[in-house]
Amino acid sequence: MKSTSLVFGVKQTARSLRQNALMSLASVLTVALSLLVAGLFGLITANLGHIARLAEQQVEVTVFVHDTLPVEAVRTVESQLKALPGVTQVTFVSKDEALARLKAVFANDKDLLAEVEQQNPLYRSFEVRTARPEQIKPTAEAAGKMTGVVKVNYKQEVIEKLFRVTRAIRVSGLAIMVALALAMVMIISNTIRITVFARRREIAIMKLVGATDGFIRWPFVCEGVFLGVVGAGFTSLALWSSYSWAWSGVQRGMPFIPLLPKQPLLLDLTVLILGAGALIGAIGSALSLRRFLRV
Amino acid sequence: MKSTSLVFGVKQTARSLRQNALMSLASVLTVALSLLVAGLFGLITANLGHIARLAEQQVEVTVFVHDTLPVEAVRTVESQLKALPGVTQVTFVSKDEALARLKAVFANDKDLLAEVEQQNPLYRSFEVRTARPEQIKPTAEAAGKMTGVVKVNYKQEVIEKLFRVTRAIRVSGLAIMVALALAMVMIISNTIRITVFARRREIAIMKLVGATDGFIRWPFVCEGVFLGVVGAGFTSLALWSSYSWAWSGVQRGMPFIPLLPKQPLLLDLTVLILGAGALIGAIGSALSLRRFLRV
Amino acid sequence: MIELVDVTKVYPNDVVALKNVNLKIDRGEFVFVVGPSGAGKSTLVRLLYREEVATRGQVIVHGKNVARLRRSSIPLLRRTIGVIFQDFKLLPDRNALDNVAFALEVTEASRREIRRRVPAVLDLVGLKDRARAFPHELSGGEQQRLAIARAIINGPSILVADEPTGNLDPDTSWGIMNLLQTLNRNGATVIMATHAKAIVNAMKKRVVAMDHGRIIRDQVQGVYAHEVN
Amino acid sequence: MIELVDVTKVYPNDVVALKNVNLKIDRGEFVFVVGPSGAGKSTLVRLLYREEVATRGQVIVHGKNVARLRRSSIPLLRRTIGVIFQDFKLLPDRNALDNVAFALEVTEASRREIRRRVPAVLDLVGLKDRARAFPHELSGGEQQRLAIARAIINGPSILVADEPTGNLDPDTSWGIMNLLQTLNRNGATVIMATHAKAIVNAMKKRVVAMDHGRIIRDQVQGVYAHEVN
Ligand SMILES: Nc1ncnc2c1ncn2[C@@H]1O[C@H](COP(=O)(O)OP(=O)(O)OP(=O)(O)O)[C@@H](O)[C@H]1O
Ligand SMILES: Nc1ncnc2c1ncn2[C@@H]1O[C@H](COP(=O)(O)OP(=O)(O)OP(=O)(O)O)[C@@H](O)[C@H]1O
Ligand SMILES: [Mg+2]
Ligand SMILES: [Mg+2]
Repeated sequence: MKSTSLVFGVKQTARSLRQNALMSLASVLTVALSLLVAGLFGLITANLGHIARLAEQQVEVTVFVHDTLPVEAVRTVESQLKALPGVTQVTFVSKDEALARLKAVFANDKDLLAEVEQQNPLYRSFEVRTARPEQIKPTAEAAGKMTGVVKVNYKQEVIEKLFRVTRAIRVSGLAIMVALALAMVMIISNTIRITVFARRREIAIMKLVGATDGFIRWPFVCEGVFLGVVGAGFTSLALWSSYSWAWSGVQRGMPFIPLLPKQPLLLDLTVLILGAGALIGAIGSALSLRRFLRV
Repeated sequence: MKSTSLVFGVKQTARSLRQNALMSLASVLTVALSLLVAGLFGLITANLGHIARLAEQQVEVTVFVHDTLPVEAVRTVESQLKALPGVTQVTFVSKDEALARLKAVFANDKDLLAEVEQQNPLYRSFEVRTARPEQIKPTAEAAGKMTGVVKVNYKQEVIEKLFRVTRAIRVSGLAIMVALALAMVMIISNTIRITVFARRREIAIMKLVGATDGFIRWPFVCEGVFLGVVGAGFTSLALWSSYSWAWSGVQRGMPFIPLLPKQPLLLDLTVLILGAGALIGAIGSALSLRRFLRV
Repeated sequence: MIELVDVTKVYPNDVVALKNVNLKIDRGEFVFVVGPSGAGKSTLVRLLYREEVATRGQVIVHGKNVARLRRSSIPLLRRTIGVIFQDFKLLPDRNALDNVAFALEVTEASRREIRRRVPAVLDLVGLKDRARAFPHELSGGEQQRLAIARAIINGPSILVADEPTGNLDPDTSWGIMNLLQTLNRNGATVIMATHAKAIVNAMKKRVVAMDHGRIIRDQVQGVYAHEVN
Repeated sequence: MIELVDVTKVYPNDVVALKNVNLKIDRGEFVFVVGPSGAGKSTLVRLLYREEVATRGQVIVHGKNVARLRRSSIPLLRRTIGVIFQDFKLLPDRNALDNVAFALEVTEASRREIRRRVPAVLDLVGLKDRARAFPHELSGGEQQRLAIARAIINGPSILVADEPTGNLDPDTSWGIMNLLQTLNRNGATVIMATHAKAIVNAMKKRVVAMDHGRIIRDQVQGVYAHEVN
């Protein structure tokens, strides 16, 4: 491609955008809105996934050790626990600390607490966390067989509920994201198809005057990329500001909900969206053109 | 409008759809996808709202009564509680039942339980539910002042967290829904605008031959309604089957998640979507035409 | 019937297409408008059916100033004026039959009426065989004849023909001219912008000659040009 | 240079536009193609630059069967053939200058070349003043001249003109004819479909007369028609 046709391509893109301002605007808007919807749900899915992961990581096995077990043996249990596959964190809870926690939970139940406080019936324990939720059960079983361990606690039912819910969130979130992304790609390429269709006579004329397919395609692809990128730009701005807004809102009002930090999330998403916009614009234009180039 | 132009309108719509098959298909697809996205998130928002409402209704005030209070006095407390504004449910919990519940919670903590069981330290209580979560606090305060009441429990912090979360879900769900609906209306009307733009020369010719605005508008509006309704039809089918699928999936795998029953939800949504499709199609066409009718 | 009073037309890009034009055409006249390319012939006729509006001056048709017409009355004006556009202006997504029928449909004619008259008019311009063809499937001359058919289907009281024989061979051209003359004899006012010297010279009708937006000659039983050679 | 061997063209809707046409045109000839509306003149010339492909028979241009050309070679063929389309086929979103420049741009001519030649050609057809106007802002004749300018800008070795004077007044028509003749003298083969009897008769060039898809007369130094009257 010689420089003339490059210059021509750019000039032609600019002209076409100007001449078809209304159509261009409509297309940009459609692209922007479509990407916005997809991006928004990308953010939501990412955060739900994050929350689900954190929730899963909260799940722990509590390993109680006998009151009579000497400190060295307790140490042994600790190192055995740490050696188990998948174990990421082992925290020791002393008798006093266990009591303090109980107090916190039953803060209103003074009578019960008074009773318990007289002679602390609570065991020393280890709270064990694993990398992946599936490792909870084997860890609990292994811990149960260690010497000095009285009993092992883990809320099987709750864990399973939690797993099922988080898995459902992940799967459906991803499914919705994919469906949405597909839908949006289709909407954008539909829009491009319609704009190309509206100019099929022009395309035919160009071919009759001796233009090659590539020569005609080039400005259209430029235009597609331009529309895609401008749309994506608007989208990124909107996502950036709305996520920042939601993020500080949640930080202030509901600090217990752990949202993903703004960066690198937003940066990644912006790159993704700009790329998607450009790509859909380019490919959409090129594909839509094909049938009208057969002149 | 005479019958000729009615017949003409329908004929013209059919012709236009046939002649611009590609464009029509693209438009229908865009409408369908847009409505699908909006509808899907309508379903999700409705269910999240439903779950939030149920969660809020789970919140209760526990009113403990003195062990020494005679049964008749307990009855009086019960009827006083029932008479409080907003109270929907009052359940009596006997000493034995309270113990049974404690056992369930501390199932693994045999030592503690044995101790408690020797002399049941638990009070008789009433579990009181209110119609709206804001009524929890006044109810608790009123109950505290009743004779024979030892203390009143309600998890202030949890409740407030819950409220904040459910409110956030409701507000953001609704906001996303509205934004989405707007975005989709814009996408659809953009699509229509582009298709009308593509035929602006035809419209000008019609006017020059002596057609009135109404005469030209009518087939376009018909076409818009047709595109809208067909797109909405596809959408409804897709929503209907995907919700049914998700619903039975959840029923089977996660029965603890309370989803809204399929009917009348889906029926309402279908009516809404068909209406929206037709309306956007009609209004979109009519508005898009305006500037091209000035010939 | 038609009167232009001191009409000037300046297009948005500052092209002065008509300069102080005065013209009066009576009911039932047959007028040729001639002049070199770009003289303002098409602009002149476009004012009559209000495709364009005069920048200055008045255009009076059927006794009314067309610039002052209410928006809703413009279609009514246009239905009384059959126009053969220089560039045909056929509807690309309708076949020949429907293109002609359209001009009747807009007047809310009955379907019987439409079924009766459309084929008759197509026959008149020699397109009976091509009734189902779309404009892009027609030859240049066939498109032109289709445009003519559409213009006359309504029995308009004014017929504006902008270069109606540009794509027609002499024989077909004369056929069309006879048709226009018949319509004229039946009462229609005919205004025809044309370059067809042979036709103008042979017909001996009123000739309005234009150049650079001015009327430079208005002659009863005129000729295409006063030849120098 | 150009040869049609037993060419038949049937359009998709079963219209037989050409029936067993045989024609040979040598390099540098000037040929008029005449005949009534719908005779097949435009179809004939459309085969040359492969807007249409013959249903049967061979169309040979520059020694090659155009039906057999690879897809990528078609643009190269078209660049050697300047076409004045009967319906102009101007690009509606480009002004006059850009419409002409486009035909040079597709050949990847240098920008200097474009800036030099385009205004010159516009001047040649008398459109220097209207260079910035869009097609819809041009009169019918101006559009036609713009189409002519675009066709000749490349210095094509074959010039196909389909009714190039249909919207032009006699003076301008003769100007264009002189232009075509000059190009012809400089080596271009000119094939012109036309109804302009006066021009055909005056030029005394080869005339190919068609009717109903057949060549009914092929005459060196011919006339528009053998008049009966
Ligand atoms: N694309 C097409 N599809 C179907 N039929 C066509 C098509 N193009 C032309 N025809 C038909 O083929 C015949 C020859 O058409 P052509 O355009 O070659 O005529 P022509 O000699 O150029 O006439 P004119 O002088 O009116 O331009 C006509 O009857 C026309 O209706
Ligand atoms: N829409 C427009 N915008 C701007 N200028 C225009 C427009 N239409 C016509 N013109 C210019 O006005 C002048 C008169 O044009 P008009 O179409 O009336 O000429 P004409 O006499 O019909 O010519 P022809 O015989 O070539 O059709 C021309 O110079 C033309 O370029
Ligand atoms: Mg004109
Ligand atoms: Mg032709």
